[in-house]
Amino acid sequence: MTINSPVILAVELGPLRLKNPVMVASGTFGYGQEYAALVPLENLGGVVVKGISLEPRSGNPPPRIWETCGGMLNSIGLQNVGLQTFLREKLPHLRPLQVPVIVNLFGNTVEEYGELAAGLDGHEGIDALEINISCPNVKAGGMAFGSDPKMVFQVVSAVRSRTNLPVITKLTPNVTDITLPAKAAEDAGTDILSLINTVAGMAVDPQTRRPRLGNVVGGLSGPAIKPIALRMVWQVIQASNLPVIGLGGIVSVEDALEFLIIGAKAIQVGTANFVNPQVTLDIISGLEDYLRQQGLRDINQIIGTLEVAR
Amino acid sequence: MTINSPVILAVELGPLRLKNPVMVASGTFGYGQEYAALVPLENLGGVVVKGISLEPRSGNPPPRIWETCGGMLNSIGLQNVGLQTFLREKLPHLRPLQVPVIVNLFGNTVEEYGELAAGLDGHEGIDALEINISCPNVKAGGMAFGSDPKMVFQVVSAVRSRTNLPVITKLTPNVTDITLPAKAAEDAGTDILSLINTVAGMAVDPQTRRPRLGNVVGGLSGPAIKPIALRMVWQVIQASNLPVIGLGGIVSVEDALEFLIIGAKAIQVGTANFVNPQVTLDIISGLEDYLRQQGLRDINQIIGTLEVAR
Amino acid sequence: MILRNAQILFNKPMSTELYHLGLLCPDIAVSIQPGQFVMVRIRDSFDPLLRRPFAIHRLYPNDPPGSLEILYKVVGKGTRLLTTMQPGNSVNLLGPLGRGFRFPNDNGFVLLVAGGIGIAPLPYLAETLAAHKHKGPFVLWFGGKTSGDLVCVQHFKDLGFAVEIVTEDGSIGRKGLVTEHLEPWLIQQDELPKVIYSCGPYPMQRSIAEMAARLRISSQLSMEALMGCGVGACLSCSLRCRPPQGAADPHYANVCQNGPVFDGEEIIWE
Amino acid sequence: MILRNAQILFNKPMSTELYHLGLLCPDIAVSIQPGQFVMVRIRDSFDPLLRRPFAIHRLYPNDPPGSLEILYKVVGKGTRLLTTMQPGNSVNLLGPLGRGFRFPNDNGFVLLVAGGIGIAPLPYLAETLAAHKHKGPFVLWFGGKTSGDLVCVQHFKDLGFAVEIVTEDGSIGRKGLVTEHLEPWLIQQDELPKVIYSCGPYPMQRSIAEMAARLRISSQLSMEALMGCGVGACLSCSLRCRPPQGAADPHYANVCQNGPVFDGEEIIWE
Ligand SMILES: Cc1cc2nc3c(=O)[nH]c(=O)nc-3n(C[C@H](O)[C@H](O)[C@H](O)COP(=O)(O)OP(=O)(O)OC[C@H]3O[C@@H](n4cnc5c(N)ncnc54)[C@H](O)[C@@H]3O)c2cc1C
Ligand SMILES: Cc1cc2nc3c(=O)[nH]c(=O)nc-3n(C[C@H](O)[C@H](O)[C@H](O)COP(=O)(O)OP(=O)(O)OC[C@H]3O[C@@H](n4cnc5c(N)ncnc54)[C@H](O)[C@@H]3O)c2cc1C
Ligand SMILES: Cc1cc2nc3c(=O)[nH]c(=O)nc-3n(C[C@H](O)[C@H](O)[C@H](O)COP(=O)(O)O)c2cc1C
Ligand SMILES: Cc1cc2nc3c(=O)[nH]c(=O)nc-3n(C[C@H](O)[C@H](O)[C@H](O)COP(=O)(O)O)c2cc1C
Ligand code: FES
Ligand code: FES
Repeated sequence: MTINSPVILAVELGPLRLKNPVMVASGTFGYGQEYAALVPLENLGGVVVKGISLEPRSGNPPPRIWETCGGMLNSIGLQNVGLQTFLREKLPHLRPLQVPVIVNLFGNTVEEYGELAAGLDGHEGIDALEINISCPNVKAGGMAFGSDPKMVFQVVSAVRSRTNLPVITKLTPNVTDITLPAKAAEDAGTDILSLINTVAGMAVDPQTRRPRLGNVVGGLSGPAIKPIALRMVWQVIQASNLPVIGLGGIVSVEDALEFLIIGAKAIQVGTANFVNPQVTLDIISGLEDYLRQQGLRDINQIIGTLEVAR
Repeated sequence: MTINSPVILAVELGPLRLKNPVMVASGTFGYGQEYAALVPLENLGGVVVKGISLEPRSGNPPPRIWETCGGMLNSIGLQNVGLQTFLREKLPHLRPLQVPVIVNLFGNTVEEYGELAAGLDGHEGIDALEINISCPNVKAGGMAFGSDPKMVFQVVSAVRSRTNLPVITKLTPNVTDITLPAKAAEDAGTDILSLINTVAGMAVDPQTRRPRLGNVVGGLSGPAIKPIALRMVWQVIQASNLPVIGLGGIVSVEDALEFLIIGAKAIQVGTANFVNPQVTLDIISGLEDYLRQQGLRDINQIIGTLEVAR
Repeated sequence: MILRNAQILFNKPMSTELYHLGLLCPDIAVSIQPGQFVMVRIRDSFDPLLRRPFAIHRLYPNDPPGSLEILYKVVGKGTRLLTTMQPGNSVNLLGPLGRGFRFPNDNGFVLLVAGGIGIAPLPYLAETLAAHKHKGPFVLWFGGKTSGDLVCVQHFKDLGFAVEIVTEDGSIGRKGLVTEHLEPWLIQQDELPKVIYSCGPYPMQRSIAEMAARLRISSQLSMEALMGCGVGACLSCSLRCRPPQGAADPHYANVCQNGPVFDGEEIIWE
Repeated sequence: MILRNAQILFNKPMSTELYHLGLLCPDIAVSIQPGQFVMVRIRDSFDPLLRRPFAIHRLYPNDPPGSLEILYKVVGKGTRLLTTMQPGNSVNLLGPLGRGFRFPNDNGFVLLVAGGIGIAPLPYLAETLAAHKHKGPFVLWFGGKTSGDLVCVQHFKDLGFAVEIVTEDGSIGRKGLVTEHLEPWLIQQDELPKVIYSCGPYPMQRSIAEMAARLRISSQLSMEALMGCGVGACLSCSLRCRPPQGAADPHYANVCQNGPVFDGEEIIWE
């Protein structure tokens, strides 16, 4: 295997085919345009846009982020332009690109999830839907959807019944047993699972004795949470037959490899985009280098190859 | 308030009185002797010793730790000398010291917890028991005790009925709703709650494609988990009337203050002892400095003073 | 928008808290405008995690070509770490970012206002305005807690600015807050400026905006917010603003993208 | 056990991977024994989080007084970071830690064995043994992947050691592994040493222990393990050992406390 031998990075996740397993995570890459000067979107395995709701949302009062050791808390409050503006103003920029576009969506009720799925269905340029059942920073209901398997089943069923697009269900880590919502989503007909969303957290300013976030509690992301994410992805992979997208704290090709080796078919990069906007490009070329160094030619030869001595 | 005015750091946690709110966490300070050359134990608010079981345990196969971003994973596997050796060889060194000694304990069954409590009761030099219901790295049962409120109730009841010592119940963060085990422990008669224990996590070596830990899954500790710990302590404080000891990722006086401000009556320092063995001394003097700088004279004037705008 | 390693040319303390950081980064130096900023990754590690936003203090086109200067104040973990960096080390820059100061065609009275570290973006602005050949007068009002905060004053004088100083402790100049002294002074001038350019803490910016509204002049205020990405991707850096034309509801603007320089009238003050 | 900031005196690359780090730390220099180690906090940040264990390579009692030297190999995040530290910076040391090499009263044949970076603790050991006025012969067997791994050889020669070199690629000395060549050579010697002192990778240490058992000599092996605390408080650094006298079951020893130097016979090899 020489330094230039071609290697294959393409992966299949049920109905979704990606030219490589490296996507950008919802909420960390805007609607795909913001980083376009630095990251040719067509080089990515996929782009997941900021979560969309039926109506526009103005989000939480600032401050909305706080840096922690190896991570950050956010309580954006799911600010977004709403379905109609997304379709009218954001999607047209993405449509011409040769990159799978995945629309992340969330509702306040089960019905809203269904309506959103219907509203997004049939629009050229959308390749899959990702259901956010897990955002921990919306006060009413946000916590409950993802942590109650019955609600997960309802939400995923509502989306499944209103779209023919591949459906990804994105799980929250704020649960005792991650395999239960995973199973519920599988039973409700999701095609793919992605995890993890942010871990609920908090910070306080000792000088003012006030919470650091306007919303008090927010979601922790970044390298600090990677060991938690990896453990949960591994639990889900052992419990489910569905393809899994792993994310949470990935900042390097080594991190991406950890998720692939335990069996994730693809990964998403979130917070690391802020630290190094070109990190996804580095990871993609790092995967190629790794394969060559290992004398392999196809990324699928390393997916799910964890060796557990026992 | 001048730079030398005396300030009061003493706190009361139900039946437990501490000269200051800064303790060392179980498993990170051995049996109290290991750091004695650097930390006069009598300066501490309390010493929690490594978890004790009825019989000695040899622990998990190495490797037992792995460093992560801002944290570390451990799967020590609750290695310990066992009750009898503890009483015979370890306690006599601690007994003469003017510092509250808290014995952390765990069993494989509800009955074992009760027997341990009985075995520790009545020995001079033990000031409280801390029940570890939460260690995530023992394969059989370890996860279940702490995450099932019914089991928590049984374990705490078993201990409560066999000892007159103050009982602290130490909660696991690996649950959907931390207030449920907290309530169960309260109902079963615990005097104090402490949280959090480690967060279940995992890491993989991309070169060997093996888990970094002999036990595959381990417990994440250190500054990476502080936001999670703080959020959970806050949830428990709002839901319970018991005094709460906050821990998880504390490395500085600012961190300690965050826990006290949200209402923890005391704190424990774990992983940070490895990074800076004298961190507890720094935190204690830092608390004094903070009080002076704020023009206050008693640490109780800042406990539970979080201002939430609303 | 460019991502580049920039070599540190110098890192000089001006006081215990203020440092001049010289960086070699021709690609950014050639395109950045007054009031725009860069996001700095101080080192290749994840503690601290996020980039830190800094304005461009001055450009030095020839010394060496493509060098730029940041003035930073030590306030926390990141800036403390920055003080340990030495010539030869490098930092990573993302920029130019944001919308900088706008220049009206008017050639009259140029008024700048700075509070504390708010002086940071003004030298580059002042040089650019001076180069625009405004008629003048050129005036900088500069407020600080104490005399040590008042750096770079000579540079403004060299550019032809009159510098009016205010300190909270009265250790130099007028005593009190800039905003107390500025309005009475302004009213006594022969003419009013069309625009006030201002950078400083939130309460000062609010007072400037209110004063500008009373005097019916416009204000260009460089605002701060906690930032995740610096490019409009994360929606962290919100500032409540009046609805854009046509829209009904007030909305959150992104300081990094719609600002950092806002027209005082856009902002809904708290 | 002492906790001290130590100023960096020098930080010199010996090859792309190996560095000599000079530190000023009189309190530790005065008390540390050959084979003991220090836990180094490379900088005041939490990434990397844990301290890194390093042996003492040499002491320099007079140059300046109280200085010590570490030989480190760049293998990961912490050691890579260490290469960026400059004279004038400081690191934080915890030490002396662990149980070092023991010296029998015997005055005969002194045999040291090093594999790769396992050379690190041996110069200080060699100096101490030489000062003990052993009769000799003094021999170092030193194995590496390639010639570039073989640093400090001259220093051992200056101390009166014969140095036998083995490289895996045969670029210098014998070709292969130390453990292949050592036993046949030993058997041909007039006498056997009472003890073999060895530091190197796990498989080498195991071979040395097995050879020592065959030849009925004892071995003192400096072992490695991932360490949390370095002082026996966390039980991370386990090494499976034979039961201590009286006890029935094998147990996990702490490398940081019961070692890092173990008698080869104590260890249960995997
Ligand atoms: C557009 C813009 C331009 C700026 N230009 C300058 C400049 O030229 N010179 C200068 O000294 N400062 C400037 N600041 C402020 C500077 O970014 C902060 O002082 C710096 O980020 C503090 O970092 P720290 O790690 O030392 O502080 P910490 O308090 O430890 O930082 C913790 C977190 O809060 C953020 N933060 C803290 N204070 C501020 C602040 N005032 N504004 C935004 N984020 C903050 C940090 O970026 C970090 O994410 C500017 C801010 C903005 C938004
Ligand atoms: C008692 C003792 C003495 C040592 N003396 C020396 C010495 O004199 N010179 C030298 O170059 N090396 C020595 N080592 C090994 C040295 O500690 C590691 O190479 C170093 O910790 C690697 O850190 P890193 O961040 O560069 O590597 P990373 O692989 O990024 O480190 C990740 C984690 O693994 C640990 N680790 C990695 N390799 C080792 C190892 N071989 N042993 C123990 N922990 C490891 C690190 O401490 C850290 O916790 C010694 C180890 C021990 C136990
Ligand atoms: C600022 C920010 C905004 C986010 N917005 C969304 C969102 O709209 N929908 C969603 O499903 N996840 C959202 N997330 C979660 C991320 O997609 C991702 O699951 C999480 O950050 C963990 O990955 P990371 O550690 O790589 O960032 C957001 C995360 C951040 C940091
Ligand atoms: C090496 C290690 C061993 C531990 N052993 C125990 C134990 O025996 N019993 C227990 O209740 N908690 C144990 N813990 C958990 C700590 O007491 C503490 O709850 C956790 O590490 C979080 O705090 P920290 O982030 O300050 O370390 C251990 C933690 C570590 C790192
Ligand atoms: S900092 Fe991310 S949108 Fe402004
Ligand atoms: S490193 Fe903690 S016991 Fe050895």
